[in-house]
Amino acid sequence: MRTVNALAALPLATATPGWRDLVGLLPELIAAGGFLALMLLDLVVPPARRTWLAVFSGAVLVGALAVSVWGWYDAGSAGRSVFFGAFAYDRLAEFANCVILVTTLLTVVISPGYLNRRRLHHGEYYSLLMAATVGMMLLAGATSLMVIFLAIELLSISLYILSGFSRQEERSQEAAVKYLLLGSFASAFLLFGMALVYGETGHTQLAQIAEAMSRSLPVDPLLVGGIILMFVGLAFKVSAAPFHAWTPDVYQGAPTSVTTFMSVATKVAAFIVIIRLFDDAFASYYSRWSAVVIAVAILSMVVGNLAALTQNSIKRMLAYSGIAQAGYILIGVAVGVGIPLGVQGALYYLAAYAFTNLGAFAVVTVMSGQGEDLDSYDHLRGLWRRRPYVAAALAFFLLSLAGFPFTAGFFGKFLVFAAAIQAHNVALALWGIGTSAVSVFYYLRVTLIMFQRPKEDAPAYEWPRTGLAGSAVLLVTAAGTLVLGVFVVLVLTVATMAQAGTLPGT
Amino acid sequence: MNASTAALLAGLVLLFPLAGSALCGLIGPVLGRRFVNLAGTLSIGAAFVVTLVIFVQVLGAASGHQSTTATLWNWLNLGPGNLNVSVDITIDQLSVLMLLVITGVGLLIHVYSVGYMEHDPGAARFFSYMNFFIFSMALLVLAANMVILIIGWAAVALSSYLLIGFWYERESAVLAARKAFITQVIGDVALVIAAILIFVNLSAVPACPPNEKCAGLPQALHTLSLPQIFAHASSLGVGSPLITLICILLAVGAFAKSAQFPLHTWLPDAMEGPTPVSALIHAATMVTAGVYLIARFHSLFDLAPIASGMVACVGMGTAVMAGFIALSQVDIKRVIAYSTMSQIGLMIFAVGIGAYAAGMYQFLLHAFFKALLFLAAGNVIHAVHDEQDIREMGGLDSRMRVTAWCFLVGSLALAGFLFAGMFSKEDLLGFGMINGPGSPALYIVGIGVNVLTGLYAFRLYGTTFRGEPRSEAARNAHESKAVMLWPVVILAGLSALAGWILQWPVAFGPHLIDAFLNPVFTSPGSGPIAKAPQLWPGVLGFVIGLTCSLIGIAIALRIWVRHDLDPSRALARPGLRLLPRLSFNKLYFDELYDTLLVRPTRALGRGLRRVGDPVMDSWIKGVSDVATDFSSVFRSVQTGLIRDYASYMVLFVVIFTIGVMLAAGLAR
Amino acid sequence: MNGFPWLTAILLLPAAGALILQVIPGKAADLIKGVTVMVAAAEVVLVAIVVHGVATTSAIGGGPLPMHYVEQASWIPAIGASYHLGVDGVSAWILALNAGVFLLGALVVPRRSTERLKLFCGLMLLAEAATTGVLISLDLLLFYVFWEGMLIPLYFLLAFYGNENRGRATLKFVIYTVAGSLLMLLAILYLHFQALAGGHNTFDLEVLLQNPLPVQTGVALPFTTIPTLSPAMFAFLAFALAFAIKLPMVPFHTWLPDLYESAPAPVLVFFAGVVSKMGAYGFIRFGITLFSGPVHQLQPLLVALAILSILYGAMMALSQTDLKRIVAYASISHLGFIALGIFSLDQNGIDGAVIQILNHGIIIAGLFLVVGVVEARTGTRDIRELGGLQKRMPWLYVFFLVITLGALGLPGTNGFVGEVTIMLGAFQYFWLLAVLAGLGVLLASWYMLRMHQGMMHGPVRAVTEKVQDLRFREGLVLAPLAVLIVLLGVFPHPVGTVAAQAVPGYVTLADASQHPVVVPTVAHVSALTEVEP
Amino acid sequence: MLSQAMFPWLLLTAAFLFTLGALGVLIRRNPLVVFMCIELMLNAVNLALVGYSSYLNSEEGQVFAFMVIVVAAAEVVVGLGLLTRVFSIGRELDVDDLDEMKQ
Repeated sequence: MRTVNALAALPLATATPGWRDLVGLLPELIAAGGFLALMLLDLVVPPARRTWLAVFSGAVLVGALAVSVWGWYDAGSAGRSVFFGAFAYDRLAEFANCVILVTTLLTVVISPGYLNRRRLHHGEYYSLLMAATVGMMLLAGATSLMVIFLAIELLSISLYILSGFSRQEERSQEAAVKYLLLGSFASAFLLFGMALVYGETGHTQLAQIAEAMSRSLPVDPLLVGGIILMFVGLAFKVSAAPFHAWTPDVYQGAPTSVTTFMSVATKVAAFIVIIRLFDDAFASYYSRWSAVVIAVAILSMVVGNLAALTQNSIKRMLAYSGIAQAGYILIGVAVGVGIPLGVQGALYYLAAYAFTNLGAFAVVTVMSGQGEDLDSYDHLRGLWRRRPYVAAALAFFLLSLAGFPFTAGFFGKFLVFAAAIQAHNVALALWGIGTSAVSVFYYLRVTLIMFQRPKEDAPAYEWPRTGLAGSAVLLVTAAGTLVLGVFVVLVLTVATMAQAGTLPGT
Repeated sequence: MNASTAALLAGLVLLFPLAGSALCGLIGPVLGRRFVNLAGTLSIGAAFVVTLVIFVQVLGAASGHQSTTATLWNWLNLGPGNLNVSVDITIDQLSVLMLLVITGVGLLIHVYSVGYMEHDPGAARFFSYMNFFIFSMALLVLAANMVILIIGWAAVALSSYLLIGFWYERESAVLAARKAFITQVIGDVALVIAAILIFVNLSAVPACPPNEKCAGLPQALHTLSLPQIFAHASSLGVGSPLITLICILLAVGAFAKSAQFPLHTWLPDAMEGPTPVSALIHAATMVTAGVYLIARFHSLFDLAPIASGMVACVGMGTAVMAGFIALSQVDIKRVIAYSTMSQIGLMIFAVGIGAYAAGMYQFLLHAFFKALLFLAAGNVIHAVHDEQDIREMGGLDSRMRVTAWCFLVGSLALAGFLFAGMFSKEDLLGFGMINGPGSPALYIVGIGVNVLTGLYAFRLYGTTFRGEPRSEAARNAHESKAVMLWPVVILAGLSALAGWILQWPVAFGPHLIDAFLNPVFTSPGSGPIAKAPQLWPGVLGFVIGLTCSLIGIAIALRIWVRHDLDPSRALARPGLRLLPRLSFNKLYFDELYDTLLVRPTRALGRGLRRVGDPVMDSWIKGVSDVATDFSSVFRSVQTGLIRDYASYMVLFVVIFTIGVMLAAGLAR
Repeated sequence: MNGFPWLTAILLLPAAGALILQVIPGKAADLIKGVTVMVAAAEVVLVAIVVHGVATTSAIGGGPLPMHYVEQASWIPAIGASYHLGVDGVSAWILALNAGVFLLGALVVPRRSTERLKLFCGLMLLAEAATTGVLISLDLLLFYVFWEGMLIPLYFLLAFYGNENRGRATLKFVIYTVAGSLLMLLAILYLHFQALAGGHNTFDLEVLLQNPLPVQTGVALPFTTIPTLSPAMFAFLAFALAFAIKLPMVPFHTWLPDLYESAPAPVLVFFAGVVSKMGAYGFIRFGITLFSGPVHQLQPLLVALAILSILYGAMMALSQTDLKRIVAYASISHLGFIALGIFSLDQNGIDGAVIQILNHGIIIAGLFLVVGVVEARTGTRDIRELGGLQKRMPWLYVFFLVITLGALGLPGTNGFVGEVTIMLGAFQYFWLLAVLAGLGVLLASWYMLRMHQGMMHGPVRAVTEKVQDLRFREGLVLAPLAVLIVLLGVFPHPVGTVAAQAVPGYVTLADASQHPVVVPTVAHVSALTEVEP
Repeated sequence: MLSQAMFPWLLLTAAFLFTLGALGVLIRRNPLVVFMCIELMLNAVNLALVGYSSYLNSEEGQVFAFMVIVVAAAEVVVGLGLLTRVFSIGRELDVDDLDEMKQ
């Protein structure tokens, strides 16, 4: 305790923030500005012209994306810490920004059509989406417990509202409440963990926390407890078992476009911060938390894949598969300390997962018609005959989720398994192997159903026309999945650089 | 002659029948019967002519240069120390003698077939198969590499299979064909394994005698070329277990082909084929390939006395057995088939005791009179409208004189009186007196075989041709037409005269065939392995053998022609009562094999089908069941209730915290 | 050689063809099939050029396995995976088989009756591209990508176009293959990190062969040695499982008969002719070269399984009544021969295996084509209902006879060449094997004749009453097979020499005596515990 | 300025309150009460934060606590909005009613 106290005396708030600090936050600032602008525009734009909002937010996102790309080079391999160590301006953050912004952009592109069909086209949709995006970007860059907390709450609250966005639908409301109550419950745990970590190290900046941790042997029980509680809170956000229970219900209940967005973007942001915390800041306590992370990883793979095995709702199935994917990414995290390949693999997996899962949900969104969302497997019967290319795309995404070669998913799995082997943790890899062998069935089953004829008794589901926006999104995601599956070197290099330049960098 | 000429001539001998086969088979059905008849017979005629040329060449060649080996093309080269096979052919006295019979007798039988198959819609197919047989038989006798020999060996089996099952709509024919083929495959496998043994063990330096230090280790040859094998045969050891095993395997191959015990049961069924087939393949040529094989590999058998002794015993045993069975068969062709088996048994006995030339001599003459008998039988069958049961015949001699006379000549030749059989059989029995295991034990048995031969030969002749017709068909039977008669007559002439001609210069001495072939069979340095009997013992043996044949003939005539001797009472005695039934049922070999081999295999197959796969992929069902169970468990905890979800979180937070704390405590 | 990337060309041509198909309107069935056949034919030409090059030019590369037409480019430098292609005497003829059989498969695609023909042909072409990739990639990761990728088009072909009971069959197939190959992925990673520890960050086969795995001495017993469960052993077992399932060897074969029974004819021809050979190829190219130590320790087990496959397959073929199942089990039996040749680890044996891979591909394709024709004519595959076809279909009889003789390994047909060479190799490892293999040959002639005669001979039955003989196109497909069966039977020289120029390298690699032998230590034991799940 | 002796007790109090809130979430069925329990948990955290900050005499804890309070308020606003909409007229307040989606 004494040593920690001494640390507390470090001079912090002497300087004032300067332009260089703001540059570090530029993408986030742009997005935030867009968020405010959207709220104002919503008041002036006539209801019939709501698509303009989509166009506007798309423009904002593109701008932010451009700045993030520029920031990738500007931050350089070392990166730098801004706002007195509260926020990281490094390649990891910019990498995350890019993925998140692309995700949001694609979601925005498919939203108008969907929302119009479902009669949900309200202006605040876009502003909320933008707010959530800002939260995620902040989360990706946060290096201070406070910022982490703020960012998480920002994105969570926006998502609570979005998931309840369909006011008429019972399910949507139920999803919102579940997400709200459980979400705030989880953030309470996260918060308590933060309090303990802060208290035991005397700091809220990761750099100093890491320093303080590395000072002593990993023996402080309260600190260990804090770390575990923080992990629980974040594991909830990435919907890793056993903190996954909300996922299927919320994914199923929320409007599909929202599900598309949160199933991908949230995971990316939360995983980035998990990597920052555990593979970097808390590295010296590895011997304590690794067991928990490994356990959660295995649980997620097993529960997710096996529960998905007997699903008959495509949205729930994808939710469970998302849980399983979180497990695979956690393999990379679990062995990530001292084995760069672990973190690189996790990052690669995140990018791959972003494209693949986004594509899969995009298909569901684009194919959701006037009446109810496309959900039951029976809605997919005969899709391959009526919409061959959409069906082929969905099949492709499912193969990628199953981890077949020539798709992004294969190399995601490959890299994390490689990391596990390199860490001499063959058991973990074997769990991954076994569960992905199981997963093959329910993914392939869907492809088969798409080729079957619709049942005589049940009326065939009315699929809407794909439309320009929809096909564009499917094309982009499919192309991304393919590129990540063949020209691995591109993204792998990016991931390597991002991993190399992580702040606080202990 | 030089290698290129040999290659050319041999190539022609092979090419003509092959071309004939292709022509008949592919365009024959289109161009019609005349074309088929011409192409089918002319091709063999051409081959025969070429063979004559070869024969002249060989006769003209200086002694010691009669054998020529040539390479046609490379078959397989897997690099030094591994399998290297080229398509080699050897022309020497032995192969040329075989070729003469194959193409010569073959030609006659083809001519005969023109008439015999006149009304059969499948004539084109028939001639195609027959020509293919001539080709494969020629390949078999010409082969100078063991692999090529095996190829010919199998090709012969194939054509035999095709011809036995020629009338493929008859279930019996189909089954007989399958039986014959599978029996042949047994022989093939035996040969292949023998070849492998030779390939692995043959070496340039003679192998060391056991427990003795050698200067230079034998350097392996890794070859299957026959001249090489024969040249270095001694490296396989003299009388060693190895060479004995090799020779036994070779003998198994020979037995399968030559229908020797215990692989003999296919031959009688093979009579399902058209009669010319029986004459050519299952009497004259193919079934004697076993004899050829052993004669060809004499330089190995010379080194393996045990194996040769076994061969001799099996040969003689088969001769007796077949003769015994032949006594009571009622199908005219089957009787002849068993007699073939018996006669070949004698040949096998001859080569078994090392009297190779004698064996080939018997082969030559047997080819004549057995083809004669079959063709004559074919005439008879034609005359009585495809009736083959001799009990439905009788009294045919007045109705078809020429055939009857020819058949009589054939029967005499078979029984060994006056004509062909007399010379060859007495010759090889003469060798038997002083050679072979436990001589003269087998010789005495051989004498008995003479009696048997006389008996069944003239039982057949008597019941078929003499007495009164016993059926409508037999009553108004009439002589066949010329094209089916001339070959028979020619063969009758050959059977009658060949022996006298070949024996002419030297009575009771070595005959011409002996002189012609001995260079082949004298392993370099030593003389022929089997000693010929001295003059007077030879004469004595000759007389004894002849009398035995005569006794047999006489008894047969009394029983089945003059009917003044009734064996039934003699056979009614308790000790002998079993004999007729055994003979009639072919000693129950088919039933035995059926119960011992065929049924158990089938049963095993059915059992495996029921058990094997289901057990082996039961685990899949297990896995999927377990997975589904877990799946339902995980879904059932997904109650949809917020409070449950929250409690899971709390529960696992507690578990993880306590767990880590405990782990940390233990780590302390 | 001469700079042109031939292998890339033969790899990309089918894939490009699949793309071209996408621009054709789905209605133009003739055009779609025409393009497919054209691409397949072009592929055959290219492969022919490559094989000729392999036969005539001398191999380059000083590695243990000299290769031809080598192409190398960096792929994933971070983990040392490279785009490394090459072909040698072993893969050359399998490559030719691949292209040739695929052409046949493309020719027999039922143009009218196939729904979504475009999809079908596209998937077929993708499947060919994948198999080609498997055969030419020299980088383990690249190989694995193609190996696993091969499943995708095949799965869709089988799952979409199979007959009514395809569901279970394809499921079984996927269970088996995915489970097997995923384990192989772990083994590949093990090799990678083993090399990384040795200072090579690579998946390259040639580099991996340079520093072989340490071999641990087994516990010696009379007749055999109990293998030590070293990590290398586990890695080999993973590879072996993947290959043994694809081959398939008993007892990993149970997916095959069901799958063959439900598969559509063109897929079946390609699958039985080529895909099942990939396992054998994998054993030769990777199994015995990378893991010589484990292979030698497990050799008794492996040859025993091979013999089991031969005899078990034969007995099952003898007791089936469905033509497709008979052929399926016959194929299991024949593939047992190939496995026997490989595991004899003798040059004759491996040469024979390579030759037999080619020959069996030809024969089995022919058999399934015949079965397809007969089923299409008579509407049944039950041998008990068939008979007397020789009378109605003389031309089919001619071709089928030749194919049957090849299948039962009659000397003079191509089936004999491989079998006798394999028996020679097996004999040199242990004499009894040759005898048992001979028993297999005997049974083969039994069940093949049972099938052949059952279909062709006997009186004409109800179902065969009014069937037409082969149409010209069908004859055009079957004739080349029959000709090849005879031609390769009397003149196997070209195949043999090309194979023989490469095989010695494999034999020396498989010779364990070259590799360092380590006595098990604590380190190994710990490594062992790590490997266990 | 907090004395050494008292601090552990304070921490224990915070933990106690936190557990109390968590148990409330698990036990109570009225969504509003559940929400209040969550607020209780957050305030327990605030207590811990403030205690630590005064114990370590670093300001960060107190700043953190302020933020928590603000965020909690925001959460309440959104949450109550949602709850009122879900449990609109004619439905009694029971979180266990929300189980349409399960398994």
